[in-house]
Amino acid sequence: MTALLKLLRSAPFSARLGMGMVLITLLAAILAPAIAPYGETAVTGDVWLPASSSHWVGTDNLGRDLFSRLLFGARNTIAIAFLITALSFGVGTVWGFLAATVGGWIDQLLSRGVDILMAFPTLIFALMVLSVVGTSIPALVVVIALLDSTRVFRLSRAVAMDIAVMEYVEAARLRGEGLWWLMRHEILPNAMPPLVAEFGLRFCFVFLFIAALSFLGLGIQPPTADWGSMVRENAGAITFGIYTPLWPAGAIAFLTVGVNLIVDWFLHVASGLED
Amino acid sequence: MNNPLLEMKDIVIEGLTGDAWAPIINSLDLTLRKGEVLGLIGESGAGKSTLGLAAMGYARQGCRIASGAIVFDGQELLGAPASQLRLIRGARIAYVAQSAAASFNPAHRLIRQYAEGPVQHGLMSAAEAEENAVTTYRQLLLPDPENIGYRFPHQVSGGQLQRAMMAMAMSCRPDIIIFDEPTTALDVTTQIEVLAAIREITRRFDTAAIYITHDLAVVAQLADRIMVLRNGDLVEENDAGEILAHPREPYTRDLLAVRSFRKRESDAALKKEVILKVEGLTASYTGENNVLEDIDVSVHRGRTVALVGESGSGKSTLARVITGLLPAVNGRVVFNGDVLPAALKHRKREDLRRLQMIYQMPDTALNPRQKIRKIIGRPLKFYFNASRRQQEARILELLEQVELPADYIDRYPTELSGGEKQRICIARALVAKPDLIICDEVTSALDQLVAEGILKLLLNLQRQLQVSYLFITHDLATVKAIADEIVVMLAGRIVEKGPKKEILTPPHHAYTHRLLACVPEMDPNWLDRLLEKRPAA
Amino acid sequence: MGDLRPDFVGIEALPGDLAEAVLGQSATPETVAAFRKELKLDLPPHVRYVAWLGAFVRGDFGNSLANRRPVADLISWRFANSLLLAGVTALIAVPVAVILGILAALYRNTVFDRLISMATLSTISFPEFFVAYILIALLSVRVALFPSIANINADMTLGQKLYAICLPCLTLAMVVTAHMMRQTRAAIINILASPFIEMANLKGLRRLRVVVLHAFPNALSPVINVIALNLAYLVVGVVIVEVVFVYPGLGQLLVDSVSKRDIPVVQASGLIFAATYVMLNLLADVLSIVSNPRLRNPR
Amino acid sequence: MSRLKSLEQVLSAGNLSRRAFIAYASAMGLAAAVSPMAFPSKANAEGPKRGGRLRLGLNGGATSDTLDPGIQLAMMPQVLVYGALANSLVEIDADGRPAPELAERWESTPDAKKWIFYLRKGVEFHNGKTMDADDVIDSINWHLKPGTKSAAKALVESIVSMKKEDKYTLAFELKSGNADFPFTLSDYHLVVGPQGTDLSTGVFTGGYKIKTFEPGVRAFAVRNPNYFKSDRAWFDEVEILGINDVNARTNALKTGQIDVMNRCDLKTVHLFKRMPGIQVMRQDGFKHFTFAMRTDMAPYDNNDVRLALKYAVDREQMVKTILRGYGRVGNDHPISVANRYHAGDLPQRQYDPDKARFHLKKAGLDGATFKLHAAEAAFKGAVDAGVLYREQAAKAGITIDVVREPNDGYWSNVWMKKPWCAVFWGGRPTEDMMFSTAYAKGAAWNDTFWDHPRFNELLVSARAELDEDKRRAMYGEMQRIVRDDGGVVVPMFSADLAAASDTIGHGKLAANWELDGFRAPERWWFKS
Repeated sequence: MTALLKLLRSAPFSARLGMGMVLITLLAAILAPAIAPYGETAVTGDVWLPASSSHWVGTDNLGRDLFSRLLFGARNTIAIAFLITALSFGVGTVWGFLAATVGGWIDQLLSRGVDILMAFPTLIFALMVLSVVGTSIPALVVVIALLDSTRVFRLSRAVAMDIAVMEYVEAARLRGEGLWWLMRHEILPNAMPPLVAEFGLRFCFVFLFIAALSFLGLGIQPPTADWGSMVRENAGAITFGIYTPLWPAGAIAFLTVGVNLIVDWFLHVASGLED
Repeated sequence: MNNPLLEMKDIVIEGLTGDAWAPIINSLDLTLRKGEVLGLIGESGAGKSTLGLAAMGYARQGCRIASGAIVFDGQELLGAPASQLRLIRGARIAYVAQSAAASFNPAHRLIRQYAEGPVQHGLMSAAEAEENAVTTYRQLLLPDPENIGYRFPHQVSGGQLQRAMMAMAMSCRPDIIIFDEPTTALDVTTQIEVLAAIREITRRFDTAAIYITHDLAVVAQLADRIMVLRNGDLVEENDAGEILAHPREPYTRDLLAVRSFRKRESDAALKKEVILKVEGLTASYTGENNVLEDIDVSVHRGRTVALVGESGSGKSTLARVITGLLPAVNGRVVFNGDVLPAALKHRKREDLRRLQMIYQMPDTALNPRQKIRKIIGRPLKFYFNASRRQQEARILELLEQVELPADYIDRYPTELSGGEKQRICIARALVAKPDLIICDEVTSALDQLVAEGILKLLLNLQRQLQVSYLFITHDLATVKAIADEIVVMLAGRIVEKGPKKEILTPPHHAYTHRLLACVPEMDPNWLDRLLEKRPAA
Repeated sequence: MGDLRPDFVGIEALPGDLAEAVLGQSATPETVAAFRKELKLDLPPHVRYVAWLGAFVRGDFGNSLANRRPVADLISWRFANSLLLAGVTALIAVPVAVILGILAALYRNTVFDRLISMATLSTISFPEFFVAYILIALLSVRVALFPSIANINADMTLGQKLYAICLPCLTLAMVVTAHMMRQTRAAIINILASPFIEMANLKGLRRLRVVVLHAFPNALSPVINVIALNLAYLVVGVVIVEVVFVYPGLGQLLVDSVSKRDIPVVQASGLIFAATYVMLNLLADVLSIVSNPRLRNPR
Repeated sequence: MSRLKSLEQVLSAGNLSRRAFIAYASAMGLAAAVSPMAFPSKANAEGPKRGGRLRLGLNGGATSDTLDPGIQLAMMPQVLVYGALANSLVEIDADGRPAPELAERWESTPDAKKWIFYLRKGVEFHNGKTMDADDVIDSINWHLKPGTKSAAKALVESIVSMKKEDKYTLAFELKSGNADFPFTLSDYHLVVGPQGTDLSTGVFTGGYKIKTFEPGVRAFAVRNPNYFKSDRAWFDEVEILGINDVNARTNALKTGQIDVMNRCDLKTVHLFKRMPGIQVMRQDGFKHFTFAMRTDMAPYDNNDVRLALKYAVDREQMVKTILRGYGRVGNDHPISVANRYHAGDLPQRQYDPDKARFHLKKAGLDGATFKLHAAEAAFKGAVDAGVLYREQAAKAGITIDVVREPNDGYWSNVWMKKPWCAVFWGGRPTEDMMFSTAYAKGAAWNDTFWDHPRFNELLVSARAELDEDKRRAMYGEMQRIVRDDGGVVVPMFSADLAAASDTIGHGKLAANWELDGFRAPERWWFKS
């Protein structure tokens, strides 16, 4: 814990900035019900009002308070994207580690299977599956997580391959340790830095991906506030010189940039530790 | 003599640890005259490479030359603009790195990399430079000098590559060459060729050199003057002969005395039961070419068998076969009277416990994310199902046995030095109460003084616990120190084996002889004598 | 051929079939039955799969279920369009990304580097369709430089086509350039930590020469791989951009066919996607091998 | 396209020669975007003017589209086939009345069972053949051939026999009297093509001939010089682009890449109206949204439950929120103001929580929960409408549980299966068609499974009634019956919004289908 604090204190400006950005977003998400002036779906005024004292950043395409929607959107966007990413990492790393640790035909089977899955564009695949199972949030979470886990599989397999040849893993094998121990105690802790970094990046990808799905009508369904859908719902206004959609898009960029800044620093630190 | 070619005064170099700058080199002075070879010696962390690079006005990432003066041929290098430094680097001061394999750009042919310096410095045309390269290759006795330059680095052997790098360093005919441990990564037999090449360069072109090494015996062959460094401080500086003959400081004396100890012969006299018997072992990675051919080795209880050979001789493969990582094609391994199943997964936990292993690189042999408590405690739990309290008691006992403080129990491996890590590895092996420990080059990654400590520890433990060692090494000094019996391997076969005394006393097998002859001795004239005896290659 | 199965099974698993999907609310039981019979949807899936596979092996992609036109006709010109869009984008994006990546690595940690990395970070931080809308708003509505839809057709000359696809190209280029540039920079910086780069520096070489001639050739393999991935993405993953700009490419066809359950079209385009992906990866592997002297020149 | 606009201004001010303009415009690559308005012709400045290329950007195109008049499912082929390439015997005029097209006139027996149609003479198909009665018979039989998938099959099945009296006279005998038979023949499926040809090749009698048809993407047609109407089909060329994304359509119209778009974004239409150079066209047609209850299932078999739910919806708010004001409130029956016999005197049902509560109590279902199944596939905003309904009903103490269904398979798995669900109706141009399709006993799409003897009786007699006033009374009564007893909540009729460049001229817009009854290419023109 103290080591973590020390690490945080040694962070460069860019990383601190990133942490600040993520922290603000998280606070907004957590405190949304307390600080939002209006409800998530309450229609409170005319459509696309400019910023004013009653609507800090104006209203959206249905006359809902954009600021409140941004706060609730943070909640939904982060929660859903986090859930998806966590699930995809859960699945991807277990299979990836398994493939790397066991090797042989199991590795071949898993890798080729993932290759086939990856050869089909993710978006199309998601479209197909979602158009079958419907676009409820649980379905969205499971489908995207499983599709995304192919990429996690690749990374965790590659990382675990490097670790599995280390002598401390060999030592554990020679001791007679089982597969689960090897994966859980020998490989996982050492695979954490690249995986954590990838987690940040995939997290960003996930909510951009949800935004893309929303664009095609298969993402998070209205009236749930989610930044991607908010951009989509309001995007038509841009060409009329109304810049409302810039806010949710800005929020997405804000969080993405924040996460990326932290990830950059984290990767830097992690690579430094290896030296 | 004339003015010094290079004069470094009051140099302070700092390194970044965490977010603070800490000194690596404390106020050192260094002078180098034309044609002089200066040896910089010290253990890792002494700051010798950092000092050597500073002579070029260069500091690695995370280092900075904080203060002092570096005057080369009348020019101040410290604080000089990059363009000025660029004119000097490569052209007037050249650098030879420890690992030629890593320091050659894998994407370009050797001769292109040779020519790059002179052409970029505007000294000659590409054609001239290539012609020049061939001449230099010939002078450094590289085979096929006309064509070797047109190979890629990975197509050339380690010793040849190291010589090619020296040739490259010579390409601009520099005034100074900095050799940074140029032979450390090489086998003893190859080391000789490289040393000969350095001797050739410094003598023929009257080039000044800074020779950085941790091996006093090696530097003794080349240097006119030696500086002994320790933790960024100068310990002692004197003429080479003087240092060897009359070391003033205790530290220097320790360095000189390294590995002069011998295992007591009395132990070796007693015949004991056979713990491990390897019979007619043949092994292969691909199923076609055998890496091991018909190996027979026996290890007795409480005794040490040293397995000697150059890299690629199959010693480590033998260890893998014995441990079950690589199932043998033919032959069998008898351990404590039972034939062990060939594959690891078929072996009983009890057999695994009684056969432990220690690795060459303690860095990679310890999981950096586990505390010592877990590293040593896990086998206790795994083999003996020890409770938390039993584990703690036993770990503390072991830490004492391997001469480490008790509070290390809650440290991570990264917080330990190399030697300390190796002691943890030994503790981890011992905790299983093994009958046999396979030691795979356990000292070769360590500084000599540290290595000596490890060897002494291993010997003590053997006396106390009657554990047997199968000791794999390429270093004959180590063999001399620790072995009861010696097995010499070459290209997957056993060349010669027997009690230590027998093997080390002439007449030797030809290969054993060559190995022994190549071990540097603490004698400034050893290299000259050796080269005189050898026909020119 | 192994790649075909998942598509087929995947689509087969969709509830409802083409008849219902096409006819929608106007599907009466009678017309649906007629539709199915005509399209042989009433046969069991494995029978149809075997028949389709047989025809495919003979080079016959079959007919679209929806409008009974040959799938090959339906797909070929759209695929050509997708390739045109991807090709032009790649022509712009790859050199720009590589050059920017090299420059960013060269001037690492300078204002220039930070500026580029912030710029690329922001472009990948926005949803693609948003980037597209912004470009339309700026370059098409506000300043009438480019058309806002890229509805190219066979009657157009190449010049007209190129003009029409300016904005989609720009959108895609911005997105993929950012990815490729960041990867190129990272790969080069990774190489810059190698001992041979230190060696090159100590030989007194210029920084540009060190980065371009010493670091870059060794970073080629990851860069090639990332380019291949991005090109695959360009060809197959441009659905969103195609929708925004009404570009008649393969992605839109596939989305349409999935929603209409037009199995032969989905299978054929899925196959093309998979083949493109595999080809590009293969190409990347081959290029990686060619660019690696170790593999090119065995001992 | 402001740059182009200013260029045009320069040109019309006479500062730039026509030749120079073209050179400049094509150098900019804008040749395709040059509107014909840049070159004022000598034609009179007010009325319709011949020439130009009409570029329509339409939502509702799919790669599965065909030119087969039997399978016309999407707007793009509908506008193409019915609006540009082909004609029916009868067309619907701007006032919703049947008007002669390929038929010059018609007459019927008093029971409306036998009809004689006199065909226009000298009408030529695109392939040069002259149209006669055989072609008409063949074209109608196209929808009856074995294995047909035609959606018009049900329509033409009411015809017992077709007889060619002479080359240009055709006698129809119907199963039962149908005063609206001319309406039936105006259906967009029932276009006429040459005898013995495949009707899906696009050869018809219309004002334009097909040149290119790429389903879902683009269709291109050029003017038919031999068109039999001289005051129609004003454009030289018609290009229809499939643009399903509403923002893309909007942008394309704004930047002058298309001249007309359908289905404006309700969210931006008020901004669109303010833009110079754009006209927004509103049509109050037949399109309506319903919440259909299965009257054969509890609790919806109890009319008090139905009435309770009908009183529990605030129609005004629905129109305001879901349609953003672009629509009209419904009166729980499917007949639009655009229909001829719309019962304007029928009192509008108001939102009345008290009455709702009363009826629910009467049904003995206080505190019951009603599950309303909805998906966006039902109609745009259906889920929002459901949520809104829930809140409105809550004020009457009625609990509605909105069940969101997957879009996919909505029509096969939810509609006509679940007891209460949201439904989209495109509407029908005649009362008879609408009622017969969805309210008559046993009708295939009777999604309320409603069976009202008086209604069913009226439906048959009104159909055969040729007397206007009697018909009006009958249909009025039927609307009242559906309103008070039927299984549907009809909260709103949705208006169609299209937009066009203000260089487009048009007359009064017909309400039967979007874009002037699908006939924009035929009826509209570029203003001088």
